[in-house]
Amino acid sequence: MNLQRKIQQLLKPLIQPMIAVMIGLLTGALAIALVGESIFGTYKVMWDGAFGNFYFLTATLARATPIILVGLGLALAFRAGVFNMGAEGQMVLGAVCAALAALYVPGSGIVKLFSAFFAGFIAGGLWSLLAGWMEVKYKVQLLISTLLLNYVAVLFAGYLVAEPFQDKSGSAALAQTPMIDQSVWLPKLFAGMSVHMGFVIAVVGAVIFYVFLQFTSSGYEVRMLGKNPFFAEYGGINKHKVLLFSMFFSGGIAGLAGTVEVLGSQYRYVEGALTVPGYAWTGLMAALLANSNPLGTAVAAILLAALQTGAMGMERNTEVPLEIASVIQGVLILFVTAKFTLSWWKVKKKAGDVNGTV
Amino acid sequence: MELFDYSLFASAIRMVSPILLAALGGALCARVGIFNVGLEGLILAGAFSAIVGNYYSGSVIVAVLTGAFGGVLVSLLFGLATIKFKANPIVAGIAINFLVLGLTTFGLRAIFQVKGAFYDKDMNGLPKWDLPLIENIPVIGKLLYGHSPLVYMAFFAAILLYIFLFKTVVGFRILAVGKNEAAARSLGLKVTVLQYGAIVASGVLCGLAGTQLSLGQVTMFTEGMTAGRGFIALVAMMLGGSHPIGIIGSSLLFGLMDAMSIRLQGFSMPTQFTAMLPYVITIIAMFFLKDRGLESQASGQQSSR
Amino acid sequence: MTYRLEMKEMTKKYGDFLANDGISIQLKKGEVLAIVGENGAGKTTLMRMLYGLEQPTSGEIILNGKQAQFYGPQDAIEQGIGMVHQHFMLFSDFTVTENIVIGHEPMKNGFFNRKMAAEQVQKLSDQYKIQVDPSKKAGDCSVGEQQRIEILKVLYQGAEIIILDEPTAVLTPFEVEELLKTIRYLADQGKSIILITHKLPEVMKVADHVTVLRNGRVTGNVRKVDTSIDQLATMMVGRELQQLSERNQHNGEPLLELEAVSIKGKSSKPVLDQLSLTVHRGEIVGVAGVSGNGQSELIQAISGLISVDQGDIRLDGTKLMGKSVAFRRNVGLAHIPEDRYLWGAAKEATIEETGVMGYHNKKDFNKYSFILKSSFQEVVKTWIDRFEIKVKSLDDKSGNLSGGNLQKLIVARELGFETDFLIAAEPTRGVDIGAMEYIHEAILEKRNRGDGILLVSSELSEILLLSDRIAVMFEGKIVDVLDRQDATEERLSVLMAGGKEDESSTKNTTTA
Amino acid sequence: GGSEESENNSNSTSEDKKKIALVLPEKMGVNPFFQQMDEGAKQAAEEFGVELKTIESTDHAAIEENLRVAVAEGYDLIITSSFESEDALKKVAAENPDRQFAIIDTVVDLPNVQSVNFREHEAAYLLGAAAGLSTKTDKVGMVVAMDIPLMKKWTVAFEQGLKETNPEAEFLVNYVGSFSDPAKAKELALLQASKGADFVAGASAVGDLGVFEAAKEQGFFTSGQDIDRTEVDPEHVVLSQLKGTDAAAYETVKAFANGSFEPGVVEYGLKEKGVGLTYVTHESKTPLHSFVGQEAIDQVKALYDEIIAGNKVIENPLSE
Ligand SMILES: Nc1ncnc2c1ncn2[C@@H]1O[C@H](COP(=O)(O)OP(=O)(O)OP(=O)(O)O)[C@@H](O)[C@H]1O
Ligand SMILES: Nc1ncnc2c1ncn2[C@@H]1O[C@H](COP(=O)(O)OP(=O)(O)OP(=O)(O)O)[C@@H](O)[C@H]1O
Ligand SMILES: [Mg+2]
Ligand SMILES: [Mg+2]
Repeated sequence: MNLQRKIQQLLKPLIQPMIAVMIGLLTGALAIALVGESIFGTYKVMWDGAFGNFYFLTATLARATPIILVGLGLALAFRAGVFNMGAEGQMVLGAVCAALAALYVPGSGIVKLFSAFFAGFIAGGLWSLLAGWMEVKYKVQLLISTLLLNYVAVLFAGYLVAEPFQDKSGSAALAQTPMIDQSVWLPKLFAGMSVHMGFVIAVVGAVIFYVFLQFTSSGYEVRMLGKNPFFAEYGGINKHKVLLFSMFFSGGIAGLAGTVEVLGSQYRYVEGALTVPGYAWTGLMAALLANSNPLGTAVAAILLAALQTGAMGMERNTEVPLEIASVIQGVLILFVTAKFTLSWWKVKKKAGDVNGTV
Repeated sequence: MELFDYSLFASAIRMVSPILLAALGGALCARVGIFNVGLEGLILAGAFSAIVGNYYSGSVIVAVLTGAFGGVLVSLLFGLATIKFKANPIVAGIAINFLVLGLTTFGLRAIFQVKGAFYDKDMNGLPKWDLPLIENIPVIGKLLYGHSPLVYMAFFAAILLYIFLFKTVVGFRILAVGKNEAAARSLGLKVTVLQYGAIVASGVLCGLAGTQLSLGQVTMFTEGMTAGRGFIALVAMMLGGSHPIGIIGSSLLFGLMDAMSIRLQGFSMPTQFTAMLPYVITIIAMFFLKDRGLESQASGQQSSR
Repeated sequence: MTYRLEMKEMTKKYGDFLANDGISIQLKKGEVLAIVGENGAGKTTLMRMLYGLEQPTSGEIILNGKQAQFYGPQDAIEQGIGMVHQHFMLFSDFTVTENIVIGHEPMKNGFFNRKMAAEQVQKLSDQYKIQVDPSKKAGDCSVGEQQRIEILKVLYQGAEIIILDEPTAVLTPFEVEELLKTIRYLADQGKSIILITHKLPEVMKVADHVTVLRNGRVTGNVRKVDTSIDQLATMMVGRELQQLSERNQHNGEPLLELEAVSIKGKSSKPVLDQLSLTVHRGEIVGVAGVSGNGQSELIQAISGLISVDQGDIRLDGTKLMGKSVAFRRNVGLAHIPEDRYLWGAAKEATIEETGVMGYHNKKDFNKYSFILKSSFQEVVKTWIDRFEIKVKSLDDKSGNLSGGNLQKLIVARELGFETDFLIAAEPTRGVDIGAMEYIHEAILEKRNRGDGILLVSSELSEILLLSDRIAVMFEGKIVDVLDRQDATEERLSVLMAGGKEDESSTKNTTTA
Repeated sequence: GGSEESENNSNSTSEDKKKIALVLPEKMGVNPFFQQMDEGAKQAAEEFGVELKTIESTDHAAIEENLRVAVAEGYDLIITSSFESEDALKKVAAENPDRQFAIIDTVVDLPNVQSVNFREHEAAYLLGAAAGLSTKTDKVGMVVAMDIPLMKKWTVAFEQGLKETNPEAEFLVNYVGSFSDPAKAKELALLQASKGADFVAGASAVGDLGVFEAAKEQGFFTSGQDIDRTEVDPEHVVLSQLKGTDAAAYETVKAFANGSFEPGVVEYGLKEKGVGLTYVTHESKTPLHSFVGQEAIDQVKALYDEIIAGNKVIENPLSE
């Protein structure tokens, strides 16, 4: 009885996402069938594209890296009860400042590397703090201001790399900074694979964040502020301080997402390279899917990245159009937080109870 | 200086109408307690289905209907996920954006056998209405003259929505649902029905917004042609406090700034800075409108927990 | 005569937990049935089934001789059942009228006829002698007024059976009187009323029948005229109640000192107006007053939750003005908040998390800024034992605790700080008499140890029972401070209503 | 890891047809430029009996990924395109020196890469010249996708051509801020028309359709990009600046199939007929509109002759 309950409890949170995955896959199957391709084969290709062998696995992890970090940053803000929608701007500013620091701070590679991390974190953090400060001081709603500040940040970063800091070497056609010296690059984890040190940073970050949130007193303050700000204030928690702190670190971590992309993958800031893939939105989804649990966010981020790399595999190897992947992804995510179990599971449980008593 | 002229304002009115329509749709959702970040997707669905309707029927009226219908279909999906299955509205909204982008691109391929954009020079766009009386109004006559019917419809819809929400019984109940869902339920109000109703209506409004985009402003469909307008609508909605009249104000502010930023491009300022103008001005405006739209924020915050 | 309502053998299971276990009640036309019982006895659950908010696991509901089933509140409403919830279900942005007519709005062509609605509400208000201001916003109404709105709403819906779940928990004595009168009046008009309450004197005043619940079962079903408070109490808690322990004599030093504290409000009248007050060691100072006269602000000003415009606040000689909440707590202030759900806990947090608030930075529970979970859990367990708090597990959500048990947890937490000074605001609101006993005893014990306590309560009996001195607040001022032996309910009531005992004479002299 | 797999694959490919991968840096849909490239490559693949797989990249990070996978999957030649792919190709090509690569529309200087470069600025110069000769209001506009350095190849050379043929002419430029926003592009064109421009060149990718619509509505004239767009609306789209990405892709595939593929830079300018202007360098099915007129075309042709003869050099605005 007790064991059964334990197992039920363990399985319960999995049921909903599984149903969502089923619905997503069924919709996809329908679309694939419409195009006249083999459903099973296509899904196999998708799976292979995401996890098929070590190479694809690392590619998935590489793609997950910025998503994890963005997700973690947002999760921190959500935990503190503020809805930070500004990850994109924070990430972009972090990226561009990290790139500039890596390029122009004098000194050895290691000095540049640290300054780049510092710059990326601070830039993202301050940008986010600005929204927090406007909220605390002037009651300017954070949800709107962060959304708006994204545009400003992206445009400003675009200006920096289109005008004063543009790469004038080579073909000089893109809005991008010059390439960063090799000594500042984050090392790849495996030769010839795209996953880099940033992934380790992200995972370690998730663990640290988890420990911080769950076991430290500051983490406790953040959580209580998110759960009931009045209770937090009553208990002696400095509401504004914790909020600003959370926003600063939230943006800072998003800034790190940009930083590791620059230092580990692109080796320069390229306009659009961080915004077009929608890392910020995917990170937002990861955080929400995991209910802002840091470890869950990391897992969700990897799964979302896998969906994307899987879709790329599908695009390469089948005639199924790429859009099908975004349809599958859309349907899947649409229902992934759905509470299907609410009625279905209950009915089942009742039936089980009756059986038990008879 | 030639920064301000009639064409500036006329252009602002044209460009603002899809945003206004969508923001009204978003406001309806917010009013029943559902924060809808899927506006972008809803508009895109409307834009695409309007083109499909137009292409097959050759009739603009049918196109408007199919445009609205496209918005409704997608909004029902959104409603199903958020109301029936209690999915997190923000996640569901983002999903809707992805989904519609994929579906419409796929649809371009499947229906029109093209990639990227569908354009047919024989396709008729929405007519421009030369309303006879309006032209004669001094000063603003010129601004209001010669727009597509959906432009007038957008402003009309705002006023209609205002009357609906604040003067009718159903509107009153919708407000009640948004303010305190638990209380509304305990009163025996048909909360779910009202929520679906609001979502469907928001689907219609966003569908029309899309129609105005694909058949009013231009006559074509291109992949991702909403280009972020859904998010601007979201901001306009929040800034306007989910109040129809407030939304007219916030949309117009945004449209005007956008139109102005285009004109400023000529004035030897980097275009990135001129393009920032609407966003910066909106942020500044928020300092004066602090308390607006708290409800929509609250709904957003709730879903984060 | 047949019963208007019968509930037979009602059972409700939450998982394996039996919230209601074969409960039966009967109710006639024009009758008031009181249901009493400890926190978590299953009163609310029973009523939720009657109102269609919960489906019974088994049992039947018979309405006017016919079996009835409710799938939702609208079914219940249609059949003439109305419920005034323990936590009001009001739309604070809507007017009183709108709140009352919602769901049955008068309309013309689909348009909401607000004018007619206001007239109808006024008529109803006159008919049942329930005073409200139809055009006011519900959020601006006092608690008592909000309650009247709820009752009018139910009447407007045409209810014949009216459920009132702990309606008096949040009312002032005067308002309670009014409500009881209203209940009686409604019963005389032929309405049937189910009243859930923890306050036995009210039961004795207004009920015809009493049903007592304990642990989900009926432990007593008596006519009012056949019973007494003591008997009811025994049926409720399953044991005799004890006398409060002796109060020892203490003439302590001044501990909390307020001097001319003022807070400007949004309106023209200040919220706190040159308020001065001293609490000594070994003393309970009760603050009586009709709610809304600045008590909340007084508490918040002392604990640092709102800023004070003028004046001086000292705790044991330390200036508190402009200091943070954390500072004040460290100097020696503990605080049982007046609203346990708003200030005192986070519903979504676990019991442990709710308990650890304020301790998380204390050095016994914090090492290298990590919270020492195990040592803290030890402490919480002692609280749970001492106050007999019913919890399933420390990881359960605080929101799942019954109100009484949550209150005990909060009281235990605040007493656990062992501070010299305690603010106890509405310490027993909505709490059953068994729990109330514990809390009162604990507060008195703290006093006897030589600590100072500021007791703010809308319950005059509580003030009279516990306080050494009683300060009466009116419109942001302390109008008088009475010693324990001088205070009577009548004298306090007059002061609370704004009248000075010698008001007429002073007035005369000034005008003369 | 990648090299191991390529070994596995190389024995299987030796007996098969040659395999070519075309890795596009973006999704094809948004840009006719890539559609054409795809078509050209496909056509050559069919004609010369090689296997061709087109891979679209969803975003910037996907480019490198796709290139690496193409290497791993044993494609004999991997063609990619555009500045966006430069970084990725540099990395991947350097790591796989035994593999052949080609990049269209930019230059990557590596021993195993063939670069196909376009001199669009030459065509833009001609278009500007034609505009300068045709305008009646002495006001000419251009609606540009984004204010990024790349677009200078269009704007600067166009202005040069315009000013050289018509020093009086005023040049209006506006930026859409997106490659796929026809509604905004249309507004910009309308704005330029309201300021008196009678010719507005479209250089906003998908947005050009919006420019064409504005022209139709307000009755001014416009031009398209890459392929002959005059067919869309012969009354208003009077010129088109051409860019033969199809030819470039076709030639690259053909050379590889015939074994004549060589690393290094292949230039496509006016001279090579890789870029051009309708009526001047290439025939058009639509008759020449009177707004431009044969006289103007003849004058532009003269400029064209000068350029191909090497007497006149149009600077690439990007190489300062
Ligand atoms: N939805 C639920 N799920 C699980 N247990 C529940 C639920 N609702 C009530 N209970 C449990 O049922 C028991 C009875 O609760 P109920 O609210 O009826 O008590 P009550 O008599 O109204 O208490 P109080 O005096 O505090 O208002 C409590 O122990 C409570 O924990
Ligand atoms: N999910 C749940 N699991 C367990 N118990 C629950 C749950 N939801 C509600 N309850 C219980 O349901 C009861 C009804 O809630 P209600 O808000 O009426 O509390 P209450 O105890 O009556 O509050 P108060 O004492 O403050 O008046 C509470 O006793 C609470 O313990
Ligand atoms: Mg109860
Ligand atoms: Mg209770």
